[in-house]
Amino acid sequence: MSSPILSIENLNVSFKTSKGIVKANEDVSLQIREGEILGLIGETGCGKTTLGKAILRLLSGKAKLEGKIMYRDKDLLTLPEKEMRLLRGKEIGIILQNPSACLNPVLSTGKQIAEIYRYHEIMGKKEAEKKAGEMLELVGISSSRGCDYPHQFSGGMLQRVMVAIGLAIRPGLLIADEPTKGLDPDTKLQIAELIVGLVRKENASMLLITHDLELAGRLADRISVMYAGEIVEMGMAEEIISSPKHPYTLDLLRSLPGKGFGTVSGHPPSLVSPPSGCRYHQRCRFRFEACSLAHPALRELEGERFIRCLLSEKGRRKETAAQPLLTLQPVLRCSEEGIWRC
Amino acid sequence: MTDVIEKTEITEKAYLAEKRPDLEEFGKNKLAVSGLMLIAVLCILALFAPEIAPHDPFAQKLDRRLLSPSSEYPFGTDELGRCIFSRVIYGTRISLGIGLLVVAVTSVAGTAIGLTSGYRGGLLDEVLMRGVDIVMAFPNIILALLIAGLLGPGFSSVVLALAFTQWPAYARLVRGQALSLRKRAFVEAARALRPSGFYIMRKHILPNCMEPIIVLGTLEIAHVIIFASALSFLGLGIQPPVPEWGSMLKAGIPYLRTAPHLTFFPGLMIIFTVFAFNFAGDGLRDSLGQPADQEVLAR
Amino acid sequence: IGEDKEGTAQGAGSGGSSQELVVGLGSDVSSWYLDTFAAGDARFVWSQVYETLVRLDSDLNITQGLAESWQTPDNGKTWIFHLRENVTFHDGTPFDADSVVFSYSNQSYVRQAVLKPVQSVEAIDNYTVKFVLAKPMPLPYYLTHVAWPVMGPGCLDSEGNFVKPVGTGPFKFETQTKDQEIVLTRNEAYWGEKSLLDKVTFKVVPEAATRVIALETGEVDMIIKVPEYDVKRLEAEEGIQIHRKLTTFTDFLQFNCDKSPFNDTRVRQSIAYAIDTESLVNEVLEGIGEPAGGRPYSPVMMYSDPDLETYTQDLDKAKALLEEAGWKDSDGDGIRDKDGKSLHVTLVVSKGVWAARHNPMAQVVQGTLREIGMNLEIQVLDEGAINKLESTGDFGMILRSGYFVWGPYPKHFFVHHSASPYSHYHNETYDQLVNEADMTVDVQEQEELYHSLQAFVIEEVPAYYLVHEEKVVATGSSVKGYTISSEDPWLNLSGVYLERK
Amino acid sequence: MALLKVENLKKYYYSGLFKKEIHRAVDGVSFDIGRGETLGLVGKSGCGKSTLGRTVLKLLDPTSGSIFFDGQDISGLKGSDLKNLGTRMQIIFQNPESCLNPRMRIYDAIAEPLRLHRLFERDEERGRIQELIEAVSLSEELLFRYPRELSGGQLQRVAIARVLGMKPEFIVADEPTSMLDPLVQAQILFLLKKLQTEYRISFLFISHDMRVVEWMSDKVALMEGGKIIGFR
Amino acid sequence: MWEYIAKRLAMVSIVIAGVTLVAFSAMYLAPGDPAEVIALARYGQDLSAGQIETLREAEGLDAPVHVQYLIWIGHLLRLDFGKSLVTSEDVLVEILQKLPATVELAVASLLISLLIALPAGILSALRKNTLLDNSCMFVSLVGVSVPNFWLGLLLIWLFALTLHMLPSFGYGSLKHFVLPAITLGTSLAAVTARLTRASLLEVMGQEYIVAARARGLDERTVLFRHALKNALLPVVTFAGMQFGYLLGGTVIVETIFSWPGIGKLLVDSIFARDFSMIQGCVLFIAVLFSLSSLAVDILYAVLDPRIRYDRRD
Ligand SMILES: Nc1ncnc2c1ncn2[C@@H]1O[C@H](COP(=O)(O)OP(=O)(O)OP(=O)(O)O)[C@@H](O)[C@H]1O
Ligand SMILES: Nc1ncnc2c1ncn2[C@@H]1O[C@H](COP(=O)(O)OP(=O)(O)OP(=O)(O)O)[C@@H](O)[C@H]1O
Ligand SMILES: [Mg+2]
Ligand SMILES: [Mg+2]
Repeated sequence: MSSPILSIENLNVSFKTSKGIVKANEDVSLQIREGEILGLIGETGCGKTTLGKAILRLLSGKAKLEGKIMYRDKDLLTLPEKEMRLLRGKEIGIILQNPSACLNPVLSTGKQIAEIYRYHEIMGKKEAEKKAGEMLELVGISSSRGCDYPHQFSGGMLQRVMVAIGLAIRPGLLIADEPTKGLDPDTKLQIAELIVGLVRKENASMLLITHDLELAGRLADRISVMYAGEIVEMGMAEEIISSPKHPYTLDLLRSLPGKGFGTVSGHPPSLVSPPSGCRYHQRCRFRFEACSLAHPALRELEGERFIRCLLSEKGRRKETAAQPLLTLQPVLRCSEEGIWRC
Repeated sequence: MTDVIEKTEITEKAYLAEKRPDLEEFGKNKLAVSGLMLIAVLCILALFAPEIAPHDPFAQKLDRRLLSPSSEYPFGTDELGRCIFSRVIYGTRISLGIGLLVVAVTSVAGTAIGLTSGYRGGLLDEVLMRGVDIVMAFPNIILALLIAGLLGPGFSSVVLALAFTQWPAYARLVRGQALSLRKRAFVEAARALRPSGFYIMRKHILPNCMEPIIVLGTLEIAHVIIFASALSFLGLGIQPPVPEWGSMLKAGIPYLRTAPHLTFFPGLMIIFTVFAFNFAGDGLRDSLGQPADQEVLAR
Repeated sequence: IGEDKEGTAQGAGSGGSSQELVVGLGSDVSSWYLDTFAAGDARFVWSQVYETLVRLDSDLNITQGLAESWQTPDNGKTWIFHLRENVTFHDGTPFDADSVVFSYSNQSYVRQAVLKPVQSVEAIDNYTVKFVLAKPMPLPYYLTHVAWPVMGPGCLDSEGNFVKPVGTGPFKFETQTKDQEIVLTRNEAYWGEKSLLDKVTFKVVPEAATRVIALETGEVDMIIKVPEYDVKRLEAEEGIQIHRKLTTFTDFLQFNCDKSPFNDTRVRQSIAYAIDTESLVNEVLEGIGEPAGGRPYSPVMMYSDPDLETYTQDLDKAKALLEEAGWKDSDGDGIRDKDGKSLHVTLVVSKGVWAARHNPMAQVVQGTLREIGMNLEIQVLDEGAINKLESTGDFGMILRSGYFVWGPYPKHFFVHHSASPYSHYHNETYDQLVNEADMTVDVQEQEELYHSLQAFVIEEVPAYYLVHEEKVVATGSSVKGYTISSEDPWLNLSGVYLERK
Repeated sequence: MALLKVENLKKYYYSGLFKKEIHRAVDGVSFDIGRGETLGLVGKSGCGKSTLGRTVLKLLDPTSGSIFFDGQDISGLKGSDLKNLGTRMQIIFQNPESCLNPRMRIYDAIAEPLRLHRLFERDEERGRIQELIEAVSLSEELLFRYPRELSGGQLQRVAIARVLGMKPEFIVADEPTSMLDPLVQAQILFLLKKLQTEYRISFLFISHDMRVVEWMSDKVALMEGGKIIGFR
Repeated sequence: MWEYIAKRLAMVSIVIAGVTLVAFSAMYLAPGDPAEVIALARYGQDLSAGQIETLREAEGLDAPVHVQYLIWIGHLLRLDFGKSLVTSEDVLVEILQKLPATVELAVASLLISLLIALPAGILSALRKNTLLDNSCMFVSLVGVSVPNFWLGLLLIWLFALTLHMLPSFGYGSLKHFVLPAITLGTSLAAVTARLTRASLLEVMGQEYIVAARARGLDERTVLFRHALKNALLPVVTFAGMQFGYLLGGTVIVETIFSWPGIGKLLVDSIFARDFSMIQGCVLFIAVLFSLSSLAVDILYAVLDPRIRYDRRD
């Protein structure tokens, strides 16, 4: 097992708002190993983006960060801004979630890609623009559109431009925040393959934040599941997808359109005043009294499997997830058969 | 699903409290509060000038000309032996009046025109902006002469003359912002609600281009006060010996080297006023609902 | 772009021993020809280039100019001038009777204004000219003014368009850069005493404060029209010399005698008693000038009556006169009233070069008149607006700087003459006195007439005369040999030379 | 009769500062949607789906073609003529992160259409907003934040709540669940479906998830290069 | 865009017509008989009524206002600007003589103002609420509150008299530019700096700035490539307006520094009711203003590609 390239220890991120303090990440610990793809899935608003941005210290001044984020041997939270800047983009890249807001409206997309080359690899204008054009082609946009401005692009195209920017100089660690959302199946596949292909080729690592469980299951080596600011389950991708142990993961998988479209009643919890005990207890089908009282800790099970659930502590796990809900078969087949195609 | 999900309720209290955080934020902003306090001081000076001023602002004592500040004359005396302190205090009435009135009128009118022009675009934009060009291309004195000719002298013609020359600045500034803002996605989203153009301008465009308006408005006060004194020689109203800061400054110019206090104190009052309104303006801007400022990165 | 050596404050000062005088001027010369009046400071430059037939010495006595002698055979209707010989214009053409005829016969301005009574100008021989007038008048006095000098025919091209200034003066016109500078060089062929200066440069510096600083920095050697409030300070400064001399001009308050309240002589007299012209001079004008106390013209003028009894401040008398005229403070607000109308009058002050001096004067007048119960409103207006008020009669008083003053000759009395477009006073006796005085050539008679006119003005107060203006010239340390003269435009540079360190 | 009928609709973009370029984003599209029906719209990224959706709503002026809504040709209407369509046809934008006024709190953003069209009295308004945010599974604490302070998925649901508040008859849903996790997505989709049957709402449903589109739609149109190349 | 520029250039004539018409009528509405004022300026105080009437007829001042205006337009179409009513100098020649000085001063002061304002505004935005920001704010507030005439004299006093570094007046060499340009530049700079700061603060809070930082770009690149272009819109507007206004000349500064510019020429002509000169000046100023306003509008489109003028979709 290779050493971790990034290790987050007990990270707490909170925002101050007029309605109280939003605890967007609570006691998050995870590790990304050299050459590993870690999938991060979870409920919307549970703090995935926050985690991704926290690594690069891109959160607004209102955010309060505690804990440790070790990149190789540097603690990113105490690193001087100057050194941080050297890491950003070059060593740790990020594909941000909201392309329409993250692209500068007054610079042509080509320029926005080219500037990375010009800045980080110090090449001439011509050369950089040529490389930017290549990058655009790579994500399926004709390079002639490089001189167009963001407002002239479609949503999916902007998303791909963001990917192009994130991949431009092949960082050692890539944080990809929903890199394939808003893409049609073909394109999605192509982009996913592109990203993973490049990451693997460079033996880089990646934190893949996504709502697309199938994608996560297929691409990631390991998966972390977040709920309400906490990591609730973590383990090898295949295992998580095929035999989820946390009730939330289970419910998540059941809600897939192809898997029954099952919903769970109740709302995502407030991050200002999270529910007592287990944060999922109100919606959990397997809850029992203790769930509302005791806040479960993240426990390591066998085989690098972590879980934050009282059930697992009590050894009642077997009852819960007897049937694998989502096997990886169809996903793995997808590229050959193309079930993504309509 | 028997568990009671804590029913969140937007209670009356919470709602009201949240609807007014702007004021609260304003209150928390020390600068803004001090700005308001300075404005209050100015207003008090204007209202109670007769009570505050130690001397008659018009009383000349030719044997006590150009005295330096002393306990009897806190700001000294001017070239005709008048108490500068008293004149400065009385001057608050006129200078502040003109400054406030002109800035209020022009910023509102100019903003309205700029918004309309920028948001609606097309022919209307062309017409309005050519109008702005015409007004701006005018040397101010010609306009002032015109107004003097039409209205005769008086406080109102000063205000009108100044207002007429100053509004285009706001119009142009706001139009530029509006041109850009109208293409933003959130404006299109608002348009999908099919409100009137006026509504979009008021609710969506205006709040997003308040900053330059506030900056210009709060700084314009000084400009207006000084400019007002320049108009006085056209017979537009404020005539000597009426104390007015701009004119006092001007009258003190010959003594710039021998008795600098003649220009210093009226100048100080203008600066004071500008500070007051800038502080308050900054506070206003912060309470306009500023999206979280992201420029400081968290550690 | 001009020479860089003058680009700094020291530039002019380091010019070595060259005799190049730099003079700071308030306004540019916009006209060099007789068809328009040499307005503003133009006359200072004109007087270096052009000369007149008759001149005034530094004490305003009439002396020879380009004419050596003159006589009137018929008590002022015809004047014969005998011209100086061996004088040449700057372009080399000789000065003779023809050039005098050229200058005084065909010029629209001269013909229509001051010299309107001149019917014809003829050359009797090469060096004798005859002026025939419509009515008797003391023509030589009128001809002393540099605004209508003798110009060479070379001023015009063959089509009658003005090309360049050609005069007979001690300096020749060299170049002019609009609103920046005028350069004159010494006229080597000057008939009189040649100037010691090689070159005179007039720099146009409209702002008085800048002009003063330019003198202090040495960028200019000499400035004219030094503001009153700077005189004391400059006097104390090392190297700078202040030259002062009483001028022929007198500031006055002109009343609108056609309308209440100033149609009442007592009201006008009351104002005369109220205003303390002495403190005006001493306090407002920093002691520059001489209090007039109602005297219509300066002591340096011809026929100025040395025994004239002028006004001194007497507030009680002023109040009594108002009471007598029916103005009483019946409602106790401190402002007098009569027939329900309160005593409220306007004082018009012109904007422009005089404003700096007139504004405080007007305010002092305002303050004083308040003490006798008169409410004065000051209006600072431009010339056009003042004209309008004059024609509508919509004013009470106008504060004017002296005008209608040509040399020492008291033409000024025409100001209150009914025929004058600016008169707001209509009195037959006065008109008659003025006409008579102007048509008389006999010195004795004239003096008497003018003395009685002065007494009349003191008594009747068609205007209240405030201050006899004093002119102030300041020179830098290197200027030597300058004496100030009373002659308008008082910039006699003969004998001036430079001694630079 | 179809609620919405689109005939030969074209929308060209013109760009370039000094030299003109024409981009045919929608190039002759015809379809109709009945009351209570959903037309799914799928196609490759950049094929013109969003443009079509925005043009149908007249947020973009069509280059040519006609749009009939409830029997009325709205393609030529301007400004105030469209006003009464405000609550009847609506759109859920593809990019929620930039379609909310950055200076408007979430509460006001959701309340805006209600106030604008006087759908509720002021005192009912709060109750209504309460309902709306609950329906889209948002918590109350978000209401008084600015858009910047919400996560992508939360913003997307705000955009949905805002539109649903008006109870429109026709909604263009441009990838309305692209940023939601499957659990919430399912909730939202059920909600839409429920509302559709309750109020006979019609949808033009743009999505890339075939299973979602199929689940939602009565008919699916496939778009390519600005044209509809087939229905299913 | 070409189309738009052509349209705008055509529009300039409308602006000119408007400006000159109003200027013409304004001068007539202004108190005072123009013939009399002109006669006074031409002939001095010793005037006769006949002289005024002759002048009125000779200069066509007896015709009704609109006729005079049309005549003037007629001449203008033949590129005849007429002669000054006071000095009989050719209006065009006079204006062309003064224009370079005005344009030079305008450019210089605009440059100075931007040179001060942009760095000051940017720095105080970047260091918001620090000592630096506060002192920038303090200086700029003092800057706007100080009138030109005061500052101008103070600078002369300091740099010409006390330090002997610069000439106190005049036009010509580079040194002559410094004081007038600083006098004008600083008062403009104050507003521009504050605008820059406010606008930049707003932009620096945008998501794409975070995104730019995420790419590892250093603050300089983020600022100059990403933030500034977005923030410049109001600054460009204001600077454009000020430039137009400076091209109209500034009487006070021109007077203080004996700068032979168009501003003083115009004001003098106004007081002398020198119609042909006023009209000439106003016309030039209007053209210059229209051009600067066109330039600003084009700059908008360059700065923000979403703003395009020829077609509105
Ligand atoms: N600047 C902020 N101020 C206050 N709260 C914030 C801020 N930014 C994010 N939050 C809150 O923090 C929580 C986590 O947000 P985050 O963007 O990390 O969610 P996410 O997991 O990425 O969700 P999604 O999948 O919807 O993108 C959310 O509840 C959000 O409302
Ligand atoms: N304002 C514009 N100017 C020029 N071209 C534009 C403009 N807006 C969109 N386009 C182009 O029109 C085409 C269609 O865009 P549209 O947004 O409709 O695509 P879409 O089908 O919604 O794609 P996606 O699934 O990626 O959102 C794209 O090629 C886009 O680049
Ligand atoms: Mg997110
Ligand atoms: Mg789209």
